[in-house]
Amino acid sequence: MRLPEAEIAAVVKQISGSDVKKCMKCGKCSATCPAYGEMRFHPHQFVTMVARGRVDELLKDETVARCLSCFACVERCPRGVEPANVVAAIRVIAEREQGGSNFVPDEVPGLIEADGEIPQQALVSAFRRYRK
Amino acid sequence: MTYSYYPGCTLKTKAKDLDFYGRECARALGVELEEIEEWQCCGAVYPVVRDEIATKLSAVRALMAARDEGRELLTLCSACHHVLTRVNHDMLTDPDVRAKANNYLKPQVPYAGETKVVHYLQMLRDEVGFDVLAKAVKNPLKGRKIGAYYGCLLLRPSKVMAFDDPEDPRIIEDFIKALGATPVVYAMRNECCGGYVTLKSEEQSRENVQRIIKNARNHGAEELITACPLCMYNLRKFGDGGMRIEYITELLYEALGLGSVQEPGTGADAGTPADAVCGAGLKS
Amino acid sequence: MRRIGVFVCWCGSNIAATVDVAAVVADAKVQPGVVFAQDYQYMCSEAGQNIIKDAIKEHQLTGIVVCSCSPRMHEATFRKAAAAAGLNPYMVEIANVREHCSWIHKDKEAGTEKARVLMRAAVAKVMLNVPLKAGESRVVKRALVIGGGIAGIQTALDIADAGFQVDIVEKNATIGGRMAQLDKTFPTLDCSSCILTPKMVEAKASENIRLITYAEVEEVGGFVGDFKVKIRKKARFVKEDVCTGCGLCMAKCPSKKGLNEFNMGLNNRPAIYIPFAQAIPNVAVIDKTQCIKLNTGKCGLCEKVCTAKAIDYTMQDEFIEEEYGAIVMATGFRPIDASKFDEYSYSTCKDVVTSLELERIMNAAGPTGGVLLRPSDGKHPHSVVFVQCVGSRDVSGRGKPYCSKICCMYTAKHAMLIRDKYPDVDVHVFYIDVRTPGKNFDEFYRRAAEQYDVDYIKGQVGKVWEEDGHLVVRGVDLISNEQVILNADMVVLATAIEPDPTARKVANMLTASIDTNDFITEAHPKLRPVESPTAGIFLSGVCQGPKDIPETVSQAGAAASKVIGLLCKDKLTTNPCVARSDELLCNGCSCCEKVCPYGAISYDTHLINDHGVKETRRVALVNEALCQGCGACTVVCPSGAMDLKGFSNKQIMAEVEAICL
Amino acid sequence: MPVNENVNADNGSAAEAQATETKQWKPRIVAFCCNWCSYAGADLAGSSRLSYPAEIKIIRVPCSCRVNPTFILKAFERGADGVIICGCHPGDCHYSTGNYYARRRMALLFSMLDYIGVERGRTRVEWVSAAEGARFSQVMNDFAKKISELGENVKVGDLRCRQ
Amino acid sequence: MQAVSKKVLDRARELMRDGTVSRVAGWKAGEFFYDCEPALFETEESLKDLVYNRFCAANLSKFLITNDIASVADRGRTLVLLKPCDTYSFNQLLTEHRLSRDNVYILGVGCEGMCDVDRIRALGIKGITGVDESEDGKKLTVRTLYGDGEIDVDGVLVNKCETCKGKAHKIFDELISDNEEEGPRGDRFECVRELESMAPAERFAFWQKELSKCIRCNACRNACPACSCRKCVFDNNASGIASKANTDSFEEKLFHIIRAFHVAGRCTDCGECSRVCPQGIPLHLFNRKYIKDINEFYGEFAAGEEAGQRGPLISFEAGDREPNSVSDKGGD
Repeated sequence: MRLPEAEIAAVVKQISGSDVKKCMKCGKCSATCPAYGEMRFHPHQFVTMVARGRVDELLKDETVARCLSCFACVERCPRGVEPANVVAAIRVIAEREQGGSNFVPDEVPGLIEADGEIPQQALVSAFRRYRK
Repeated sequence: MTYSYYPGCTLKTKAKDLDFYGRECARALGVELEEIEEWQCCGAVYPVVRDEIATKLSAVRALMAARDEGRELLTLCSACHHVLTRVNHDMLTDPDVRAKANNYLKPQVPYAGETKVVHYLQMLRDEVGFDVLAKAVKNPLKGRKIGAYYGCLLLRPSKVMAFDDPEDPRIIEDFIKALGATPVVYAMRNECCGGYVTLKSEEQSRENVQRIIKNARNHGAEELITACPLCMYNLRKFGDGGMRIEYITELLYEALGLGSVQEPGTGADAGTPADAVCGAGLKS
Repeated sequence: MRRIGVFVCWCGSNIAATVDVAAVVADAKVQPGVVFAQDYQYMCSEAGQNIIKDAIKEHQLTGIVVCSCSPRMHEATFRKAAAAAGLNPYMVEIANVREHCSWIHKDKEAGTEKARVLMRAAVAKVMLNVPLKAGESRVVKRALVIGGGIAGIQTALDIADAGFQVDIVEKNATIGGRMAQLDKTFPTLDCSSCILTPKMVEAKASENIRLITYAEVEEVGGFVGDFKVKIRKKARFVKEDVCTGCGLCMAKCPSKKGLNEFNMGLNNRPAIYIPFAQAIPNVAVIDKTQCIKLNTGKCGLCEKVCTAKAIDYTMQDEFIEEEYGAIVMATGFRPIDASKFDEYSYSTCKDVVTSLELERIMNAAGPTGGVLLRPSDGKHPHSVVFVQCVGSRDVSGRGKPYCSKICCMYTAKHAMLIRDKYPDVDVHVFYIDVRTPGKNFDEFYRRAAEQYDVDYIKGQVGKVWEEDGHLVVRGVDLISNEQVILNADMVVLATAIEPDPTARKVANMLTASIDTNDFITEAHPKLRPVESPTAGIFLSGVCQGPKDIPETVSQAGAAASKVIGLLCKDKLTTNPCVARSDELLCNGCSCCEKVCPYGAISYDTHLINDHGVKETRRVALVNEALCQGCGACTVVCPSGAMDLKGFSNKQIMAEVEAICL
Repeated sequence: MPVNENVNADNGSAAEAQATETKQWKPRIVAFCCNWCSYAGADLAGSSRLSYPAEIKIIRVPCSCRVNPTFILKAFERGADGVIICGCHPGDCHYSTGNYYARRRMALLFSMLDYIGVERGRTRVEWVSAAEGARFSQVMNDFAKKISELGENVKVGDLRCRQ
Repeated sequence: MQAVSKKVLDRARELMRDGTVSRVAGWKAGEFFYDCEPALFETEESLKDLVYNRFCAANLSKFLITNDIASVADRGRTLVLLKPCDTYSFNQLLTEHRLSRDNVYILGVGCEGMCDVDRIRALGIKGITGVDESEDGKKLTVRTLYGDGEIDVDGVLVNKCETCKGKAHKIFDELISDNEEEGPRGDRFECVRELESMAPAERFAFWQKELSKCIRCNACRNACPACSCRKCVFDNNASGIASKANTDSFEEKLFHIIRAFHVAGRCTDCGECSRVCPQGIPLHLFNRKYIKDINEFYGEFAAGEEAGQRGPLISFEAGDREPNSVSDKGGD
């Protein structure tokens, strides 16, 4: 049984540790985001939508994986909201919910074949970030 | 001074240069790096969500190992430094994480964040001293215009990392200066290279890297240095080739007059893809 | 025999909703000593006060307890009512059953029980109260204003106008403050110095005003009506009464590398300098850190060229000691350091400037003669981007949690002035909210957007960097939901303002309370906005909180009127709750004297009759006019000779016992 | 007649149930608050409706330096389970220096109480300004929680005075 | 010590004779030779009873103020004999203006440690009639009804002398002493640390046991030179703590804690409270705790080291430690 949307939003708030109510809607997170163009929803939208309990659309969006976890939004947010943590929480919940992964070990040999220089760090990160 | 040293998996495989030259230089500077026994991969990314404990445990083990030796824990890879520092901060400040982690690991003496995690650069600045380092330089890199590329993980979030001013950092510039070269300050040095997203979207990384390299070049940089294997990968892969990219330790090795550094790809960095996966502990 | 009356206020439903007032009354009636108890909807109303007065008369009450709101609210009201009914006003105790009880508890039973206990404690205390008589103290008919900006100047002018003497202490070499640095003022766009200079001149000319510039308050003693202040007048190395302000020394001085503070360090000034053309006093000052003569003993050029013989390298700091009846804090503000926000590249790019720097660039007396030029290469800019809220409303620790209040308006002013003077320059303003509450303020901002085509973008800037000889601004437009990247020749940061760093030190000397942002706390945010809770200390201008010029001037006038009201009095009634020493118990050990912050305790050796034994003893004496009633002496006194009226050992113990019962 | 007598009647049974509960131990806590900062901070907590347990009763003193250690010992003797002293932040004392003296006295007293075996944590000093209503409430909640954890003050309570 | 003793007695007589002083505050034997108590000698003739021996532990500083000798000028100067530790108390009383320096002539008398007759008896020695000292002062020959025996001085010292602060006089007009440079003996805070290291419940039990012995005789208060109040708060109804009898367990704690707090920062650790306690309660453990805390929290401070000091409880530093750091320092 899937939880109601509002309750999932509450889980997002809880596991992200982010106080989304502190947001004053200045948009600095989105102004600073290097992955802005790659993502359908932008950091400030994540914060606002989670605050409003509207997480379903966010959970469906695959471009959430494009967040670089560069923490620039966390660093520069004047309100200490930590938008990247909200994005991360959405991604984790989406992966847990769907049971699937955006990245499977089967992909690795192909990637390495294509580019032998890929460092372990990238693979491990991708596993951690993209898998359940 | 002896440090417990945490190389991390990438430094054992793809980034052997970062590790090898780092150890050589430390020895030359009279700093002892003792690799901790049976370390495990730190996980490469810090698990931001609060309900993850298991993914923090290998970092806690490493921190605890250093604590048991009574030493500070030295890191070289930006990602490892990031993960270890943040997990340590959790252990220090978050009673919930602390209780759970100790519960899992059941150490003889519970761990509460006592270890100090030190990056190689901080060791050079605070333990060796950049002034002493400058005197140890046998082969000053005169005339070379070098840009520091910090990336994200060393600097942010600054409240936890406490590495340097997150928006106008100077530690690598001071390092470059100590080696006799001219540091080039450019605004993009703390912007993301694309990180692991490169596996999903090369385009995104290419765009980021090219913006960084353009900005560095516009400010007069002729080469870049970094402490992160993933940054190195992205910068080399998506750079235009005209910009030489090196690890901080390679530059240091050269300046200390310990020998010349081999060209990228031909040096110690070699390994099979299988090594990469196994070494990274992905089988678990 | 004590006859106590207890009065329980409902405060409408404020108390009655959580406290069963009838139960409190019933409980009061059975307390020993209580002969009368009653509740009423509003005890502070006239009808309520009449209930108290009538009961005092009818039941010959010797003391009363009012269970009501905080004593900080209505203690004075009820004391007056008691006095009107012939009861000594200090025979009144308040049980705070609103702020400390009904308002914070939801459970009525718990609330009622606590109200009972608080009532009992107050009854226990009032049983031990003794009638007190307030004393009198003098009022020195002179005021001190700390800070010579527009706030201080206006306060001083108004006080002087009422016929009282005022001293202005200004830490800089000239009065004028921040307003002197501004080019134009909103929303009228009149020239700042054109309206400020006449006030500065007036202050100089006034017979009642003494300007003590290049000086700082060093020590403050005393209390309302009778402050004793020591002022350090820093050595100027130029005789103030001799210098003619001709400026020849400035021209000849070989040490010209000092940063010109008046121009926000955008250009240089010599070691000997007059801060700006309209400075008052129009007298030079030597920067001793920069002067060659003072540092090496060589040079002395200024002395040679000075025809008035005003230079004196041997000058020392001087101290002025003066008495004042009232003190006004007008210590002003400064912009925060923009290098804390280096994502905007303030530290590394010269063309990223703060708003106050732009004021100087736009000003005819500024470093560029009033021509808008890029600081990096002196070229005309074609595009200017303004970033608002740099460090304001910031709780991350880098900035200030409050709104700096003036930035929206001055940014609109800057944008409008640039567009007016240079129509070829594109102006973009990144804003979070445009806040324009003020007469003609929103109209002003709309004019910038509508008539002057200033491009207002709702969203913040994330990063500014330099590329190919211009600046690149990456921001967000939240309305179109786009990340925007703009090229700009200049970026102007509307940095937050913060209280001047001297404010904390001065406030501590004055024992004026200060908030976590270092703004001085007012006695009441709505009803006593220009007074500090410390009697005799008044607040003028930004030291109390961010405000613009019209607001500063009105507050300055309000502070002045409070000062005048105080100085008009010949005597002040003093707090009778002061320390008292029992000479029969006193050991004469001097411990109390050492901890008294007011020097209110002295010693006398005289003949004591201790229950028939006559002895000459050294005993403590309290000067009731100086004692402020803190009670520090009572605790260090080992023998318990020293006690505090109104808060005696026995009274507090009685409260403790009533609470713990 | 108070209007809310009806409300009382309605809640009769609930109140009774609670009355039986109150038979259980409830801490007694005395808070000494200086008039200028902490008492005003308590007022602000009240006007901001920030609750803290009703077991805490405030005694107004002009300054934290007015608090004689004997008051604290007296409170314990009379059955208090915890005593907290609140004053202006160091440096902000209305009387300039009062809280500095209080700080030394209380440090020594607290150490002595510990020395004779009284549980640590039954006494506390907190600096709360007039502007810190929220902090006042927080401090009181924390202290009440601590005292509840410590339980009844059997060690120094004067049993004779308890009846 | 016998050599010093003789010189002291001679010099006292001399000073009286030549009119330098009008009286002598010293010690006099009571019923037994070891019951030496403070006494005032108004005539040269009476000085025959003046003694200075191993049993003159009493601190004469307090004696001066209880008799108001030193505050009255028109009675001429008084000679007072002060042992090194007594001079601290004298200085403290000077600081507190309880004495007039001009009215007193201080003869600093050397001391090698006072003996506790109870400890001699505890060795099983009964019927003591006198003692003689060995040349080096380390041995005592105890004469008894049943014969003589030799014992070590070290084993029978008064408690306070076991941890002597040193043999230097902090104030004097004239000195008769041959061991002025001798430093402190033992660690006076050892006993405090021992107690501190116990579990809270053990400490509580310790004090419960010790203080339950208190009979409220006020001997400690009467002997204490810092308890110099003209009227004690415990005797003063207006203080709110005037106490009754020792009816319950907390009352003594209250009394002793308040007493210790009243003298905190003023107590010179003269040890008289414990010495005079008929019940043998180690009251000095309270005072030493305060002294130890003061030293640790606010820097070394020895009350009475010199006259005119500003005590630690009437001073402060902006960076002083927070009281909670004292109570938060560990779990309970």
